[in-house]
Amino acid sequence: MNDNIADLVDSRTGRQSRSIYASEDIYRQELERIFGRCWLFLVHTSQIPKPGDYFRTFMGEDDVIVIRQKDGSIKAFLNSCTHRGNRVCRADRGNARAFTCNYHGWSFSPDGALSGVPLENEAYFGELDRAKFGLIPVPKVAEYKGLVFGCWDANSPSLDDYLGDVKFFLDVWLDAMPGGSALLGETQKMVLGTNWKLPVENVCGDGYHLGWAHAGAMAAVQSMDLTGLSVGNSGVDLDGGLSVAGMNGHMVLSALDGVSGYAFYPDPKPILEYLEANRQTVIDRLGEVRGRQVWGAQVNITIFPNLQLLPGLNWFRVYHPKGPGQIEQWTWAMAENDMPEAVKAQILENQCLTFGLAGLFDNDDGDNLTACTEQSRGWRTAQMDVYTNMALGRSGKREGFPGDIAAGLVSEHNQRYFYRRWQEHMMAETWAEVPTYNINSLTEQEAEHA
Amino acid sequence: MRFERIGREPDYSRYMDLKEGWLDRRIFSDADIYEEELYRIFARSWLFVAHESQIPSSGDFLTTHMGEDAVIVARQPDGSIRVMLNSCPHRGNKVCFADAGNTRRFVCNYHGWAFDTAGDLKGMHEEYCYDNGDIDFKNHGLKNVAKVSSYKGLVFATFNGDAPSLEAWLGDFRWYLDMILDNEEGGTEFIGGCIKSVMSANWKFGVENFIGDAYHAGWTHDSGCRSMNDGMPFPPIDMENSYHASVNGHGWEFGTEGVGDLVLLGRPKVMDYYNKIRPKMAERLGEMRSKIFGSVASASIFPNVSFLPGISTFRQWQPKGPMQFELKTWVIVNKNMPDDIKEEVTKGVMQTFGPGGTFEMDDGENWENCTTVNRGVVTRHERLHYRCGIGRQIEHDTLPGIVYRGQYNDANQRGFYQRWLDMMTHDELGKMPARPEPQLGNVAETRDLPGLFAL
Amino acid sequence: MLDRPLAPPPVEVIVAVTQALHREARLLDNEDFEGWLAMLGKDVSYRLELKSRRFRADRSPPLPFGPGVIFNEDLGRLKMRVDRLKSGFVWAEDPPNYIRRAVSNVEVLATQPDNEVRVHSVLVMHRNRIDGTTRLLTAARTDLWRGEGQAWLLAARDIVLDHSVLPDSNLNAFF
Amino acid sequence: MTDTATLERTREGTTASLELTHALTQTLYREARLLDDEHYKAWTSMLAEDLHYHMPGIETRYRRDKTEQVTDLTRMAYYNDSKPEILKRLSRLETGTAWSEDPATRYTHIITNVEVELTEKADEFRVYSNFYAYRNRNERDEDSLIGNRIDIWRQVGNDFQLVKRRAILKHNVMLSKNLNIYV
Repeated sequence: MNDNIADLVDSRTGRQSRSIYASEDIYRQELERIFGRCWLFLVHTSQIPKPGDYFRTFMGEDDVIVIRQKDGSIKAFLNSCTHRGNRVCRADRGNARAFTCNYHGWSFSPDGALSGVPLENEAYFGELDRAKFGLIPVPKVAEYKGLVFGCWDANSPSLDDYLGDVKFFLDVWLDAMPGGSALLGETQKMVLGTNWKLPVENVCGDGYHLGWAHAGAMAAVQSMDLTGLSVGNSGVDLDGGLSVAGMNGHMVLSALDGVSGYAFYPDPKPILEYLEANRQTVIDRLGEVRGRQVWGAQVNITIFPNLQLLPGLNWFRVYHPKGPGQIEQWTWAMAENDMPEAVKAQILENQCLTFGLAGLFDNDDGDNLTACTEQSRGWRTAQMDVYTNMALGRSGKREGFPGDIAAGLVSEHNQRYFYRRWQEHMMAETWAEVPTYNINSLTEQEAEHA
Repeated sequence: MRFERIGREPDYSRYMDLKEGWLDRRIFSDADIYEEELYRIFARSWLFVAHESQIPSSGDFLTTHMGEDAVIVARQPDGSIRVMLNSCPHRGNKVCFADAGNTRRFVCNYHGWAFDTAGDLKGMHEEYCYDNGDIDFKNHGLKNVAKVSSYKGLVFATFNGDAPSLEAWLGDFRWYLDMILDNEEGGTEFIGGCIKSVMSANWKFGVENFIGDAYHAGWTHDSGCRSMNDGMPFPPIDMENSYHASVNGHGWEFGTEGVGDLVLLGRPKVMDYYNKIRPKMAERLGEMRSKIFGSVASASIFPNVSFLPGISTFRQWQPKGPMQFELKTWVIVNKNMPDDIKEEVTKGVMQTFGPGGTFEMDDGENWENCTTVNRGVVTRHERLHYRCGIGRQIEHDTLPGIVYRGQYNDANQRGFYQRWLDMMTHDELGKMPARPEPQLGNVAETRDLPGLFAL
Repeated sequence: MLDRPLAPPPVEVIVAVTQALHREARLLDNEDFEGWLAMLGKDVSYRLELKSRRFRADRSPPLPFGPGVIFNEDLGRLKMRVDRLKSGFVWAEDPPNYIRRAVSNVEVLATQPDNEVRVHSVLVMHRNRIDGTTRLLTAARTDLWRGEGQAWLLAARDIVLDHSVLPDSNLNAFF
Repeated sequence: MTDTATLERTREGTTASLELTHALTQTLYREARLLDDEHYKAWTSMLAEDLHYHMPGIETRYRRDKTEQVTDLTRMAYYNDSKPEILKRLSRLETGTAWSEDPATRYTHIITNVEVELTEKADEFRVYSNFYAYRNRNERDEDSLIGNRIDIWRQVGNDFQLVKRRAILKHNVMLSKNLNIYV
């Protein structure tokens, strides 16, 4: 399989075999080597504020419960009873003092301990070693400024090292304002007949599709009062933004105008006032570049493998794989806690207009992703290639920013890095074989490679 | 018959340690293991196919499945019963699309090949188009299974010509089976019709639940117990006088209080009926069995039949892939019961263990989640706990089989998975150990019903 | 919601409102969006929510801010959505998806003021998609309709989907 | 033992008045909404004391097979219930321990093709209808039950009570793990 994987992707020329979107075998290996190895997003601390608050999610296809502990820490467990394997929790979220299995009534406390066994004396004569039958914990759970991640692999780098340079951009949402960040509202869940990598690559780097695929949505929002904001990505504007990669597999697209994230708002006034009023605070906290240029701009951040957050546009999304040809897409709205309620309300309202389940933009993407997946399934098509070779070899370092950077939002620089990271993980037997590269460790050869 | 597969030959013993009391979850979700089960278990076991009362007259038939193979079960003019593949030897089309009925011929829709109820090819559409020598009618009938046999109304069949006799297969479990099949003069019958439903669960979860899992009843079915018994919860279990008994992978868990299942049926008239015949039952079956009948109890016949003595539901878990089965539900009653008692039993079963029943509704949810949660690659490698009551085996004067004291136990489940492992690892069934060695020899009450024959 | 008003509206009103619902479904099926917009009140509120599953006994307070809103529209924003559909650039709708709406269980209940009625109905949306498959969406609707002259106009609609995970790749459709 | 006497169509051309048709149609819709919203107390108040609620289990059989599958009450049935029996089933939900109903299932009953007829009894009416009942639970569990119903409704004051219902599910194998629903 490893040799095979080596042939499937060539990130130097920007080529991928379509079989990576269709093969069942490759998918199984992804579950093991990518989802079983990487740090995966679990929950935002704002979603489970109190002890006993829990949130159900997936790590790959494994069903997990993430629970706030009495001491305020967060733990995660497989959502599966150690007795017969039944799901112990079937609600999406809530607050619980215990999780009790429907089948035989074994109950588990929020710290995962087996706390109750019906008829323990009658049936087990008190001989059951409870300590051995707690819920199976996710061995590593860590938080970065509100974002909680979990990882199955004992040999993985720390979350801090895993994120590496991308924290520079994450902080633009997580740490711009003193109050920190939050996710708003319920989870919007949708089934999409696409391989999980296609939506990731779409948002991690594909500025190219915007003007075409979303022409209808653009036409509709252009009837709004844009108050003269430059979107910067409906044409090729090499000065308007950056494609940043080379950060341990994480990618960022960023406009540099400090306001374009709110370009699609019918009435951007309240948010512009908020930006204006707090601009200096953010510059003081994050410096001139991030405070003036990035905060408020459209920024797409992709945390490898399946998390994407877009401060500015304010949507936050996780893709859960469900087989090679299907995902569940979970979306929330993002906000800063310092935002006035009216601004938060506006964010929610505009999310449902643009990137919610029935959003004007979102409605354009689903069918493209689905068809790309389906068109890779045929015996002949699966042997064919697809290309991410736009603007090859035009990247480098840029003052004030981390990463290997290509100019503008329309290039395929980030996608190449995404598939390269995918290949590195798929070929590595263990974490030790997965290269680490942040800007400072990027060799010349690697820079050229990109 | 020997089945050879080209696929992998894993060491199945690494999926469980029954002395320690654990199972690997992959046996509930892995597609390769499932394929192997179809060959090694379903193609080689004696499988329940019908109750004789479902096809009383010559030409009566029903269709069912043995593993995933579709078969026809048909009553012959001489009263015997044949079981054959429901597939035309010409192009493989199904030849019978009905669930049940009466016929003289099974005629294929495609080219009109016609077979009698024994499966013999009798003719076809435009027969003249075959030249002499093109076709040998004798060798192009519906493929009969290797053996058919019946025990007190229950008809079993097997694809395996080397299978031991049905008597040996059931072994001393017949001592227990007689409690439902022979507790009254006249034997048993099925109520007309069959209710079928589909669950996204592995077939073994249903079987193991009925074979020994009294433990789930008080919890899973708290709501069902309370609704059927005027708000009272599941009755306390007398761990001294209740048992698990396992024979060759079949199992029966039971109390000896005589009323528990009858109470949960929620039909006082049925309870009265059994109490009335109980003295006679004691004469037929002996004191011990007349005390067991009607108690809190459940049972399974290896590999895929289950029933509740007293509650009278009788069911089969038909495998449809590693993560799906089709559940067929019937009601079994004594032939000599008056009509109004039969009606009470039928209504009681459908109110408790039909798809809309107060008990059944909670089971499916559990089995589905036990199965589907194993989609996760991390989850499916975790073990499950099957150790309950592991040290409570006893010798009992009256009760045959491997007997454990105490109804809350995983003993029968361990017995079932031991048999599963035996079949998965033995190429020759003859070399498979009896578990345990027969204790009763020829069970005195065993008798043959007309229609018994073997090919 | 359980309380039935003592005096049901006149049969004529119930028939007229039921006809309005059927007409509305037909206009949408035929993609006559202008015709549909004309059936909406100027102050129309149009909402569709997706709720997470919680245990019945869960006492935790509702989420701090806003529910899982998929549509939360006024007339202007609905017009904006229609503008997009009519822009000619919505590739996901070209060739068109065939949608058939079955409206049923139309219960018309009296309310105050007199010229308004509360209407419960259920909707099955049968959506034959470009990929050849059919998606079925079912929803319960609670409406407020207002009589203005001869016409009945939709003043408010709350839609609750039966699904917790949307089984389709987009929602280019109105319920 | 068959039970067809009051369900069979007795007279042709006994179509009910517009008002009556309308009132019964609204009653069916209200009943469906109560079931959707799990208002079972309110629903059972719409059931007559002498109710008979029947949903037969139907096998696939050849046309020439004259076995009476629908009206023979001695055969297997999903429901063959009196009102107390229905109440007994529903009492499961009041125990607080019906684990599989928590979190709740989401239901929609779609009732259509409503026809109302007069019967030989002045206060009882025969109502034909079709149902499409959709269920969604857990993440993506979903199924649809489709079939037709023949009811007898009795006028009691200004309201109607369900006296008889035969609901015929058009499934051979029910494509679901249970039937936690009334149609």
